[in-house]
Amino acid sequence: MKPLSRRQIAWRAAQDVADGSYVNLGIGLPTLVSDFIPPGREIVFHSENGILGVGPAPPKGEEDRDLINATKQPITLLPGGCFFTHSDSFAMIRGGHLDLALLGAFEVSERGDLANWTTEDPEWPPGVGGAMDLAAGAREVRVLMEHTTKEATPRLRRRCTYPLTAAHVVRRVYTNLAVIDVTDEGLLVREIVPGMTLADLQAVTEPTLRLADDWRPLEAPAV
Amino acid sequence: MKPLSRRQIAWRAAQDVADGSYVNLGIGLPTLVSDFIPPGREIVFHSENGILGVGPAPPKGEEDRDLINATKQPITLLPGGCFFTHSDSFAMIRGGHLDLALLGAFEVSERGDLANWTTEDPEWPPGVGGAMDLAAGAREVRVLMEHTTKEATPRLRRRCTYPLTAAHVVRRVYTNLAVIDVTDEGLLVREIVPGMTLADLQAVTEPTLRLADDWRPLEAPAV
Amino acid sequence: MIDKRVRSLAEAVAGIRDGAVVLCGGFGASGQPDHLIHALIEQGAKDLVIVSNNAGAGHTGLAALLDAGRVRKVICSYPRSAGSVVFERLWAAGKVELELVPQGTLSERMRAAGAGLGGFYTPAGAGTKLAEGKEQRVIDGRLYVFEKPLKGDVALIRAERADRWGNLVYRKAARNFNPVMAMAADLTVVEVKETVGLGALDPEAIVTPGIFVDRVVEVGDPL
Amino acid sequence: MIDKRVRSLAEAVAGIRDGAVVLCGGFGASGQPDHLIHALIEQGAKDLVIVSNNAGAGHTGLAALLDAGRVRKVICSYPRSAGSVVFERLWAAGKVELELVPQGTLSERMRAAGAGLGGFYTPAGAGTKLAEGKEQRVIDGRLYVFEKPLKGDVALIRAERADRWGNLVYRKAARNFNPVMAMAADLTVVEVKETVGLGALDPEAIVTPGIFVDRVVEVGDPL
Repeated sequence: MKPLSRRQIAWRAAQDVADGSYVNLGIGLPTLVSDFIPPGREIVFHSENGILGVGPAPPKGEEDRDLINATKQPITLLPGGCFFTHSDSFAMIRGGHLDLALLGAFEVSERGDLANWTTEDPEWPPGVGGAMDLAAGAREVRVLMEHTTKEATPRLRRRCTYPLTAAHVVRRVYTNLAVIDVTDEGLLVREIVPGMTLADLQAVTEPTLRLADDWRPLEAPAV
Repeated sequence: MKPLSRRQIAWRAAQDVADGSYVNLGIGLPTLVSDFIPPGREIVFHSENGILGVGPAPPKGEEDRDLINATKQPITLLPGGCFFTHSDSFAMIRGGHLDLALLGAFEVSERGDLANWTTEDPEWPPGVGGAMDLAAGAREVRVLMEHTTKEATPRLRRRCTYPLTAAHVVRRVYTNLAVIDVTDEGLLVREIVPGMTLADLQAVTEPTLRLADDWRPLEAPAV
Repeated sequence: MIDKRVRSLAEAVAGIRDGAVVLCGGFGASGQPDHLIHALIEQGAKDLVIVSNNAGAGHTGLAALLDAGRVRKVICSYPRSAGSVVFERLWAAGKVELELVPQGTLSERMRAAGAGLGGFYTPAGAGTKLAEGKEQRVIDGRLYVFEKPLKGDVALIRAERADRWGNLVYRKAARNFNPVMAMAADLTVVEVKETVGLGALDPEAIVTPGIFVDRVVEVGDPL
Repeated sequence: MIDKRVRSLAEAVAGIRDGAVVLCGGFGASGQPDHLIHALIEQGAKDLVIVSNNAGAGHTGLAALLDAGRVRKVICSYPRSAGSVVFERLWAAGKVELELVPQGTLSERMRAAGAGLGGFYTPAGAGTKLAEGKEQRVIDGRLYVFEKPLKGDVALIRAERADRWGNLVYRKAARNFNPVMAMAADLTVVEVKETVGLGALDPEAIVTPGIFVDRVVEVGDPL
């Protein structure tokens, strides 16, 4: 059994991003997705700080402090890209203009509840950023996360243990072990890493899993 | 007794527009005001359709269909002027960013209520335009109007007979007969055309008028 | 590959259904998408609800659409214009419904729809006849009226230049309602004077990012 | 004559009082008005409420202001940044208050203040811990939370170029919160890379019209 690397999770999520779509990548793991869009697809990446048409990272030495993404990493602007204010940026987000938001998460519940803004650690201030706007406003929300915490606690929960970012919003979850859809009947496993059984996966997942009839092995190239 | 012409009413109102102020001119009579700003004052005129820095009318033959004021008359743009959307235009208006709105009116009450959007004529559709936004949002609202209707009915009323545009907003009224302030104690006559007594003016005004101690004759050059 | 350009006006207005809420840009003739409106007359949709600042003038554009009997209702701030005749006649005859909305509220209601807000409180019109039947509330000592989002099924707008991603710039004060309407409809159709190559528009001067635009048709000068 | 340029940073921040609500532009370091913030440290105002997307990084800008013990409370969406240390320390020690606001709500609350609105309903955060104690309402079948305007006593922002009327253009994604903050404060102070002659800025590409700006100081590059 070979779990996906973080870059492979991003690769897998990238395969599902449709040609011509407007996509916001949340901070952390999701920002890797833009590196793995299949050739021939034209995707317009949105950055909450007022950019459409985010391009790849610049060559070393050509970074520009005023060309950064939500994670505050250096980016470039594609031809056709543009800049706008935060008001307009969040009008796009809340107003249902983004086809897809790919977000990181602490936990996702079997109903698609998302928790990704606070662990209520008294030593560590919470940060919500644009997560609640994205979760409420994007036409579709998908999550990329490790299947469990470092302590092997499941991140897929019957009910989230951390405060919610939004209820009933996540439609699909990409983890290092599986691709799982949130359906009205609960979690449906679409893909699972080779060598792992549904029972193995269930052992590291709190809510009950079902396996899709047309499930496939979750495989990613070395990236 | 010599009433002011419409252009003279506009001239008189223009004398009170402070240097450096941001001013919106309502449709009709108020649009004449910009022609009479005393030399040396720099005023930024706002037009609700998304212009700051409205300049004088263009020479005949140089009109531009995309350079018009709220009355849809041709204008020019001064250096330093700019264009913006209706959203931003009314953010300026409602948000208290305009120092002054000079508006026309059907009626003004002794409390400063303004009626300028409908006469409830069943044959003639009402039109509110930006009047309610301007009345609610400008830091100061002053009105330019004929003292009476063509039928000699007073336009200064104890209570407006037409539906209100906004309550308690008008601070000063310029008419063809007088300059009158709306105060907490009612209407105070600041200026009155030569040859007219307070009693004469009262005869064409519904609410009780008081004469300011420092009242002056209302005189305007031939313009 | 993203290419929002369509080859004909017929293609631009295809699929607009009877009863559709159609947002029409422009302030008077400036920025009014007359090519698209005439194409809509050809297309045949009826029982339309038109949202626009004015209700047409002369016998072109919105006036022609009204004259053709296709409009059930007009939502606008100021139906009368210099040279408007058609709307007045239909309204006096009871053949078209009018919803009069203060100009800033009209713009803001569309922005709310485009920005995913559930509504807002404005001081404009509070306490007046136009607020009757609406929720009113005192906030921090001031009276406001609650206004709900106004969403279009379609927006017909005019811009000066577009690229294949649908990024738009406007000409002078022809901008007016066009950008806010672009945000606020399920289908946004733009007539432009000319289309340009991707990357030809200054990313800092793009007014309407392409994310808000669905179809672009090149038509040259206004009618 | 309108001339909003001031000659020194000291003059730019003169009169900011203890306890002031200070809106600080920028997204991380990009567009953050560090010259003005350091001038504010010199100026000495204390017990400040800072509204900004982040809470500073390293030991310059907002982090320096926090480190100097001048900040009573931070209103922001995401206090942590790569390299932020000062806020975390003060917060964990109970020495600074945090009001966490979703990023789109933060921007929209300031826009509401600048646009004269009494508040709005947003879906972002509705039903979550961040909506506790706030009015929530179902509108057209969806849950929204009521958010009130957020007005600044002062806005400190950074732009690229300004003219003497205070018209502003920004550089790339350094625009971010700066334009909305410019609208939302009683006193808006701008540091710019350079000032240009009146009329030198393209009237169709001005992002912040001068009506929103009170003082402009030329400072060259960011710190």
